[in-house]
Amino acid sequence: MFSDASNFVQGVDTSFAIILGASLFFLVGITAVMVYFVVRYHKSRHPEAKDVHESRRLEITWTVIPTILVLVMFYFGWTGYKPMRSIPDEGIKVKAYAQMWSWQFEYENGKTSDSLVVPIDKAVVLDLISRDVVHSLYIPAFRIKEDVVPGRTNKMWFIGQKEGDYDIFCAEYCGDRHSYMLSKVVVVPEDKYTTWFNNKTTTDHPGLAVLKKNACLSCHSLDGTRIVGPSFKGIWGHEVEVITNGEERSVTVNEDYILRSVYDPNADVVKGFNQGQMISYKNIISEDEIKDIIEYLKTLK
Amino acid sequence: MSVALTQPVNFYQANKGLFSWIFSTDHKRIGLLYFYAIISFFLVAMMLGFLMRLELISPGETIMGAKTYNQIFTLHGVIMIFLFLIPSVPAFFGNFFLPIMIGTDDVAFPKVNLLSWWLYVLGGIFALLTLVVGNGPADTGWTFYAPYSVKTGTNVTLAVLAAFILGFSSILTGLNFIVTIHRLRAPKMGWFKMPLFAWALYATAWIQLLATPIIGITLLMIVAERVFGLGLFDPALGGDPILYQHLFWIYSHPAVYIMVLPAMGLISEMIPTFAKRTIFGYKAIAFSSLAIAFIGYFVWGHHMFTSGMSGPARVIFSVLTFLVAVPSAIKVFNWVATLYKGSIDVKTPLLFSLAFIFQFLVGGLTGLVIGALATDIHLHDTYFVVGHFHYVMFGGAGFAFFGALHYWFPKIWGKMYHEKTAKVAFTFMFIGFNLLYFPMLVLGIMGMPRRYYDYLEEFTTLNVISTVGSWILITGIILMIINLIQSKRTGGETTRNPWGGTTLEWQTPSPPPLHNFDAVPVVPEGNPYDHKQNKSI
Amino acid sequence: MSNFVLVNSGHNRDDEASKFGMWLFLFTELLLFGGLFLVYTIYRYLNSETFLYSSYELNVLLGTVNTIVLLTSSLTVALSITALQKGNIRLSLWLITATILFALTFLVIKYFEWSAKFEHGLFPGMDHYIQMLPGEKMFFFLYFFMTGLHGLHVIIGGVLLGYIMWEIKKKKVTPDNNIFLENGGLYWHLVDIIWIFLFPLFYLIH
Amino acid sequence: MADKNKSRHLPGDPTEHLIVPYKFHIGIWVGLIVLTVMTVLVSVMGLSLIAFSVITALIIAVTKAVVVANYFMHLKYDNKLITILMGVTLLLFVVFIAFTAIDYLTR
Ligand code: HEA
Ligand code: HEA
Ligand code: HEC
Ligand code: CUA
Ligand SMILES: [Cu+2]
Repeated sequence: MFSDASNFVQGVDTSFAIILGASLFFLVGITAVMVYFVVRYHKSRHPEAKDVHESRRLEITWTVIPTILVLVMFYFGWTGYKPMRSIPDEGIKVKAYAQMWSWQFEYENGKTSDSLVVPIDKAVVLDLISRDVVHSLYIPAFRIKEDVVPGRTNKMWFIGQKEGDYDIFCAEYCGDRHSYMLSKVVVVPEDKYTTWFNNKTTTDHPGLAVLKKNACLSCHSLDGTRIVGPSFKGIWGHEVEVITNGEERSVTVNEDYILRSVYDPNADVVKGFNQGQMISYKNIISEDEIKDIIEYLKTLK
Repeated sequence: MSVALTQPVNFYQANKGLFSWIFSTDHKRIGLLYFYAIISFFLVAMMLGFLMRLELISPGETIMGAKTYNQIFTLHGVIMIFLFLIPSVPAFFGNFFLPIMIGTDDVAFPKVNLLSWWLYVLGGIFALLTLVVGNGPADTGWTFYAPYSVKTGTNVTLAVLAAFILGFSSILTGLNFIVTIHRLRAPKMGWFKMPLFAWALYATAWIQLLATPIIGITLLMIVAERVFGLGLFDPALGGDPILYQHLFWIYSHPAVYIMVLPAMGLISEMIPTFAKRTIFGYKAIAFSSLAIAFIGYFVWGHHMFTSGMSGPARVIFSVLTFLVAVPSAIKVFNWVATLYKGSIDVKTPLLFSLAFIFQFLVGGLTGLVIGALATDIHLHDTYFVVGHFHYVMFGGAGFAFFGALHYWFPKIWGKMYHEKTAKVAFTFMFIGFNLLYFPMLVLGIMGMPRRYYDYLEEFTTLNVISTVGSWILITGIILMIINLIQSKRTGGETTRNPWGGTTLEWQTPSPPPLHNFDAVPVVPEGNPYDHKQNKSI
Repeated sequence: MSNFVLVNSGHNRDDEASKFGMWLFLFTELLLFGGLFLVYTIYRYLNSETFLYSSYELNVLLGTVNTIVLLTSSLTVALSITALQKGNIRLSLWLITATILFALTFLVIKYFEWSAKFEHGLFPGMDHYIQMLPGEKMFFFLYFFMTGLHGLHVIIGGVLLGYIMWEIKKKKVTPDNNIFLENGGLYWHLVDIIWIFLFPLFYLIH
Repeated sequence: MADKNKSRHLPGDPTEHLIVPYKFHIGIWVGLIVLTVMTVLVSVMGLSLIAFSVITALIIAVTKAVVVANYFMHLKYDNKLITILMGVTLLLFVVFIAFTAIDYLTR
């Protein structure tokens, strides 16, 4: 765990070691003294207690020393943290989109990916954007974490210093599948990164690409299992029971219905599912893209 | 003004029947009503904790689905905090003992006291209603962060209303205690003759009074937001979810001191009694309570270090967080010094007190780790934080509560508990507790986030150890409960002052009579813990 | 049962304690609104222009009249305490009645203000509201929330004063034992103080 | 403290309460109305200095509140303790706003 995966590890781990060291010292010391007193002054050994009221000297000592110590701890905490705020102007800019319950990273050339691929030894600056509730992007190996708050753009940056895959967790509770909101940072050599960065072709069906890009699949499966929303398998042309304004009715899944489901998901709520989970994608997915989705859904028999 | 020589009618016998309890304005009865309610909620929430540990014994689904798990930890947190720990010590021990310890026969406003009990019940009912109506209990975590708490379909509104009502109950208790302490101390009971428990309650009461309104109004805003379907923390309206977090923690950080200060007061009572000597540094302990209460108002931002808070704000909050540790340190040092040259009688309450000191140290020191900016960035919202707060809340406040339950058991019920069984139960609890929560600290350092229903393979071993710890802990707790129930029914007789305590509650019969004393209590000269001059009692 | 009396008993009459308790309660009320003022401050900072612009929708004249009505009611309640202390029970009752009437006037004026806003569809969720800019929405949400909560306090205060009148009639509250009225008065003044701040913050930020 | 305990069993004790005369209250009321009219004028007449009018409005509001508390609520004649505690409460309130504002202002 004490590897140098990012430029922050050293600062954080140093302050950690210092605070932990002082803490252990006090924990062990105080416990030992306490146990010693209990044994030494047990009533069998020390039948007559002696009153000691107070000692100004002692009180001052154990007020002043801890005060100094905690200020030292603060200082190291502060220096370990400061570089995280000094975000460089230069660097690879990536937009990190969070939504229930997936991550999506958008690069400067428009390329999107569900994992964060970065070159080694280069500064990477993330704009953190939430599409629904508060999430938090956490990379334990890099010792960094920052909340992704709707309505504002927080920033975070790092330099990956060791090749490899590192976990990304969502650290702010965000609903049912919070613990599955995982991804990876992949630190690769510069040249590998460049090839990856410039390769924009995919073999996916265009509809599937849209679904992946917008993280629809974190709630809708393609194989019939129920996650949070209804599975996409075989829905095209089927009758579904929906609740519209509190009344039940049955509709056939067609172009109109899909469009409505994506742009105004709370208008018809599929029976047995919860309203309010799915957000409206009105300004996110274009009508053309929805056509692609529909074409793709038709293929899922 | 004659002194009754025969054993007077105690407060249980003075009135009979259900109504003589639930509409009683006697502070002792209200205290006991609180106790039974609090302990029931506690057992429910413990069961939930136990279920969570079972689920976490292995990755993937073990016994329940993700949604259920989320609802369970929310309910666990809400009950533990709002229905157990915040009222536990003040509303039970405080109600029962504060008037006796300062030598009066009731709190300043007995009817208001009854009202706050009924509000507590109402709040509890609301919390329980979330289980049965609508879409089930809230799944937001006890922090109710917007906007998730506004979006989810579960019974957040009810849960939030429950917390709101419980807040009012807490405010009224605090108000009552402040006025009681100001106005009703016995003649000669000067401020510095008060037992330290009363000091702790006094400091706590100010937090209850002045911090709780903020959470009240914040929760109302959440309700408004859910009722109108749009609201004050919604970016689409020009709002900001971060402001919710500020408001929530303005209350909820001071609230953690509502939980621990009275518990510290209990420790300050028990240690001198069993060390058979006066407390070391009476004034330092008394003033450090006030200092903790005061500085505690200004550190709330340390829960939000990763929320994108501004640099200067982080610095201010971090520095103040560290400063609030100093008065806690003063207390710990004074307690340990009190053992010096005592004549120590190792009874169960003392064991709990020593365990308190150890576990509070672990909890407090881990608090320092997350109070530092760099390390909190890494550890925020991981199991390290879960470990930290269980150490302070359960290992600290909870253990003090159990210790005091043994300490005052003879006074409250007039029977003595079985000492050997109590010690065995304590041993199980101590070992189980540390086995349960220590691994969490390590898990947090390794990076396991909290509120995780499922986790990566590499975290399995420690989770298993933790779950096994919970079984040992349960064994201890069940044993303790059985022992106490048994002792209450068939335990040995006790005297007025089985431990040789020096504070006023030991001058009255066990259990106390309706108006608390059978003779005008004698306020000791000097400080309230002077064992020498009170030998005669 | 024992036959001695503790001097300092929670069951003795203690006016000083009652008043102290009332003040403590007022502190909590102050902080309850304090939370809202905090929200107001931050949102006003984040949306300063739209707040300014929205405040023009409010009717300064009605606001001013209401401020004066509340101030006057504060006067009458203060006078009623003096009257009771001087033993002039009839005058005291009249002054409390006047206070309650002012409270009603305040509420009636508020009612007209609110209904005007309703007609313009400014209430959260109404059609005009939905088309407003984010900051404007926030302004009106806060306006309704804060004046609504304040109105609730006016109602509670009025009912409380009504109950005190009844107690005076029943001779439970007397010239010698007037702490209940004093506490009622304290509550009423607090309601007034809160309005003293609401008024400039919503109506006068031109 | 002990001395006070004794006296409070004499309700209506003339030393306990200072009865504030009617005229005095009416005078205070006139002052408050004048202040109210002043704020409205400052704001409506505008002087079109935005910051200026907000600050004056608040200063006047604070003055009014202090007057109401001191005279209508008898804070001035009451136990000093209440005034001190009121001060603590207001201090907390100010700190709550100030610390939160620091976060927003220095972002
Ligand atoms: C009883 C409850 C209680 C108590 C007493 C405390 C006490 C402290 N807490 Fe804790 N805390 C919680 C309950 C409590 N906490 C809860 C419930 C949460 C999580 C909320 C949530 O998110 O759900 C939390 C979270 C929490 C966080 C946020 C973590 C995060 O989410 O990122 C922080 C950060 O600063 C923190 C710090 C502290 C500190 C510095 C103290 C200090 O007061 C501790 C002081 C004590 C000591 C330091 C030990 C004694 C000292 C000595 C013997 C002297 C030697 C030491 C020195 C050199 C000074 N706590
Ligand atoms: C006083 C406070 C308190 C106490 C005592 C406890 C006690 C326990 N808590 Fe606590 N916990 C919290 C307060 C507390 N908790 C809070 C505030 C949270 C945060 C919630 C949130 O994130 O929103 C939390 C979160 C939390 C989590 C993290 C959940 C997550 O982030 O995913 C976990 C995980 O293991 C946990 C476990 C436990 C366990 C195993 C116990 C054990 O101590 C329980 C052991 C005891 C028993 C198992 C009961 C034994 C009794 C019986 C079996 C009944 C028998 C009946 C009779 C004899 C009549 N708790
Ligand atoms: C956070 C979870 C979530 C995400 C992400 C999500 N949905 Fe949904 N979706 C739901 C839920 C829950 C329902 C059922 C309730 C409803 O109709 O509102 C649903 C319903 C639907 C339906 C109607 C299904 C039926 O069986 O009638 C369609 C079509 C749909 N979603 C498409 C999408 C598309 C396209 C995306 C991505 C751009 C997407 N969803 C993203 C949760 C989600
Ligand atoms: Cu996203 Cu948790
Ligand atoms: Cu805190």
